[in-house]
Amino acid sequence: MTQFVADPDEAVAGIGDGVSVMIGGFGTAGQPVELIEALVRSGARDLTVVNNNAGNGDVGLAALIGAGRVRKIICSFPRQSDSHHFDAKYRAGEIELELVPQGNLAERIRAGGAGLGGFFTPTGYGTLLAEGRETREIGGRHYVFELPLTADFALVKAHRADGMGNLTYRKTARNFGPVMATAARHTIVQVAQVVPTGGIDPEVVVTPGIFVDTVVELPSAQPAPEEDGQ
Amino acid sequence: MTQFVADPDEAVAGIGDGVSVMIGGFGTAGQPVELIEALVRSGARDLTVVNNNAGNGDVGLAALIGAGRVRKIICSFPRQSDSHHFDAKYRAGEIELELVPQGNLAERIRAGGAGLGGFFTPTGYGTLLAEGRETREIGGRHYVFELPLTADFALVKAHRADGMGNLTYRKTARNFGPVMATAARHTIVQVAQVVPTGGIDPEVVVTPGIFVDTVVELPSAQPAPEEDGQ
Amino acid sequence: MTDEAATLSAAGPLTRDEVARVVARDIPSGSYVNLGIGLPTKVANHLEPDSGVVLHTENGMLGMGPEAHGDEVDHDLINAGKIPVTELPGAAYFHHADSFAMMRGGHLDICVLGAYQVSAGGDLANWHTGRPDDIPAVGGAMDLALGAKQTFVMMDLFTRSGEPKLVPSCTYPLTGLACVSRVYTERAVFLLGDGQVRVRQTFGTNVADLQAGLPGVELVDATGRA
Amino acid sequence: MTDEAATLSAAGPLTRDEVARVVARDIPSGSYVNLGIGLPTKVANHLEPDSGVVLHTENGMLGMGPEAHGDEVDHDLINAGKIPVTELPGAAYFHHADSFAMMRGGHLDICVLGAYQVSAGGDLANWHTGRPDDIPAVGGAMDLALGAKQTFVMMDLFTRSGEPKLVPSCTYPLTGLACVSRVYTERAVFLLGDGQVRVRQTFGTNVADLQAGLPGVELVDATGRA
Repeated sequence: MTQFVADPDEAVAGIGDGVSVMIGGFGTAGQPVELIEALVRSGARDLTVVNNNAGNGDVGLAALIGAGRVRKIICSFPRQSDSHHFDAKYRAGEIELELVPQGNLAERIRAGGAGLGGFFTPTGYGTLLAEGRETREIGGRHYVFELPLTADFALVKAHRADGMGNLTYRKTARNFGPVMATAARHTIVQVAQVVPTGGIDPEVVVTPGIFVDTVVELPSAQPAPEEDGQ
Repeated sequence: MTQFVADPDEAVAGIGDGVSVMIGGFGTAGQPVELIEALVRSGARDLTVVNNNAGNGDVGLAALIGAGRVRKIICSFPRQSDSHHFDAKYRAGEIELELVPQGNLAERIRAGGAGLGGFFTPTGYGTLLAEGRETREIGGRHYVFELPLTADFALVKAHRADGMGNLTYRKTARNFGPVMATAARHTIVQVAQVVPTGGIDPEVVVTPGIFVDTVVELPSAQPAPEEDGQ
Repeated sequence: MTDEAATLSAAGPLTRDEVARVVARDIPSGSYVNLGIGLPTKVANHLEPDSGVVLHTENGMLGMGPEAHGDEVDHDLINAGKIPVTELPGAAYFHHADSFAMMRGGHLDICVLGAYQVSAGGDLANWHTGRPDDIPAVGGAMDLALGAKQTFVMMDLFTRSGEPKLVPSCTYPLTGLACVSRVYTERAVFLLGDGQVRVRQTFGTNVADLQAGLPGVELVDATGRA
Repeated sequence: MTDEAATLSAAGPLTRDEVARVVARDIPSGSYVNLGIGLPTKVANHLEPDSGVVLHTENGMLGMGPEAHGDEVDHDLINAGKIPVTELPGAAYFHHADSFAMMRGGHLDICVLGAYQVSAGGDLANWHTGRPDDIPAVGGAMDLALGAKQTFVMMDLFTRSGEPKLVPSCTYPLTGLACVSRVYTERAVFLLGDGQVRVRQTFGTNVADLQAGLPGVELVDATGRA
């Protein structure tokens, strides 16, 4: 059953030290900034974070990294024009980086949520990122073996939730949210609006409520804040 | 680009002898009966068919099997109360059966469409259906290796298409359609209604037009015909 | 033991509807549940309207309602047994790969299945009689068996010819290994796990008599009446 | 050779916008195309409005329109470079796993990418300089390189310091193996495949001069002017 809570601090109260947290978003689109800020306030440390990037500017994931709470990040694109918090921690040797091609990252998260033991992907074969990895030729094509990714928690930004926890998203802010929601033991979602059960057409639900543990309504959290360059 | 054709016979005209055809539907819900009937009329033979079942009653897939056009069927649940055409061909040794657990079937089709080389699944481990197959222990759990499935053609029944070939489905008739559309070299879709481009909200598209090669509008094809028992 | 349980225990073997009611009462409020075709579908009739239990059907739906009748019948809206059903408020549709990812990924709380045999170690046989003239059909059985957090089996304890269906090891082809955590029958509820078969509750019998009828399966009395 | 091609060939090395126009004209009407960040985004400016070309962006959209300005800007609607864009009629949104399944599954017709180096065999290096002090970031580069039916590279033929970027084998870390089928540069269009590097078109130069500047890469003259 999905629980509805009053504020972001209550939503993230269960996140302790040393856990793994998937965080939705591609840059700032779909990034659950208010939930991450609550996580910063909570004081949880020694976190392993899964996100496409490694923070932008000084808010959200960048602030979490800047505060020294992230031990390891699993992502595809850490280096950006405004990733100075990550850059500094990385060059100081204070954060571990696992770099995964973006499609393999998305597929590993999906595999985690789907109960698979791993899969063979053509992406990355013959590159640095596949060094030392198991490879296999299947049907004349070369593949690399990838393991599934799961996490203790997922923080996701969606658009609307109904009383059952069913979710819809908004435009390209959908990105990693739907797969991350399936791959965490506890999924925490911020939405711009909670509507009564029956208020979302069953045909257009993107994330069914079965994947949603906690919802917090944050009307002000919409739309995504502006960000710098690429 | 998606092509729009006038009738089911034109839609299936490119399907020759000896090809593989994925056919959507779970029982009769989502089964593209009119496209299959056109395929019967076309005379194509020696087909390999992928479907969840092996035909119900005397129409659609059952008729195709009854007409002796199917050399091999890959499915999860051939034996039903009204699968007499398949039963007769199977007992006569006139059709080859590859039996796949339903979730592995859906996942193999998805893997085919997603360009993966294969995956490890827990489903079927330790059973007859995994005999002689590669197995692996990953994180303390046992898995069986499954290969992707692709096909030359897919026949799918959807609800609406827009001018770009974007599709929506109706209720549980969605079933295998969306994954099969991704896994065939040529996907042929029958819909109850074609609407102008812009007539489907981009947030609710289930199958993007990139996966749709041919569309035929069949207003009378909706809803699914009644069927016998289980 | 509740008063009702005491009454059931005294009254003799349960009817199938009574077994379904026992299963239904064991499903916590708010659970996500898949009821297999056949006997387990009876459980739906005994879920309280306010239970908050959400039913999943493998063919792509959460929030499945009761069987459809009359004008409600829509052949695009069916359950795994291909019977027309209804949609409850807050339902959601999804495609087959997503539906089985949901099952395989362990997101359902409980799956209730029928069985030919269950072994003391929790192995399940429910898809194939193994007879050479049988046309095999597996459907979603193997996915369901190991997909949910807990798999309950609901079955008669003995075949019509009197053979026990709770056995030291299955002789029918397996559906899944070590996947069953509870077995609900007309004579008892068995809890499986850690290599033990614990008898939680008996109906018109006792553990000693059950033990006599289940050779090779070592029962542990957990009825609280030992 | 069209009149325009002849004019381009005579006029000297192309500007980047002219290269983008050559690429755009090679994209068949109705294609599904992903334009990588950086230089390839210029191709969009040269697609005819009635081309029917559908643009894909890795972050979950087909039917992407031009860059957004003023009131159009919506920070939930961005491209892979995280620039606000617009939505065309008939667009579709999907999640990241579906977006990359679409790419990896070979459903896009053409992907246009920038490059540090391309080898004669079609290997691509475009994600990492290999310098030890560089923070590596791969993003979707490896998925894009091998996902589309055809991968076009758009790059300058030489680095600022004059080193050729079309090479016998890449010295930068690879993005993908044998994935590039065409290379568009300011001096020529190269067709890669079957172990050959064929020169389809030159701009203000000729195959002999190109060959002199590209040591170790054996060029085949396919300009029709040989």
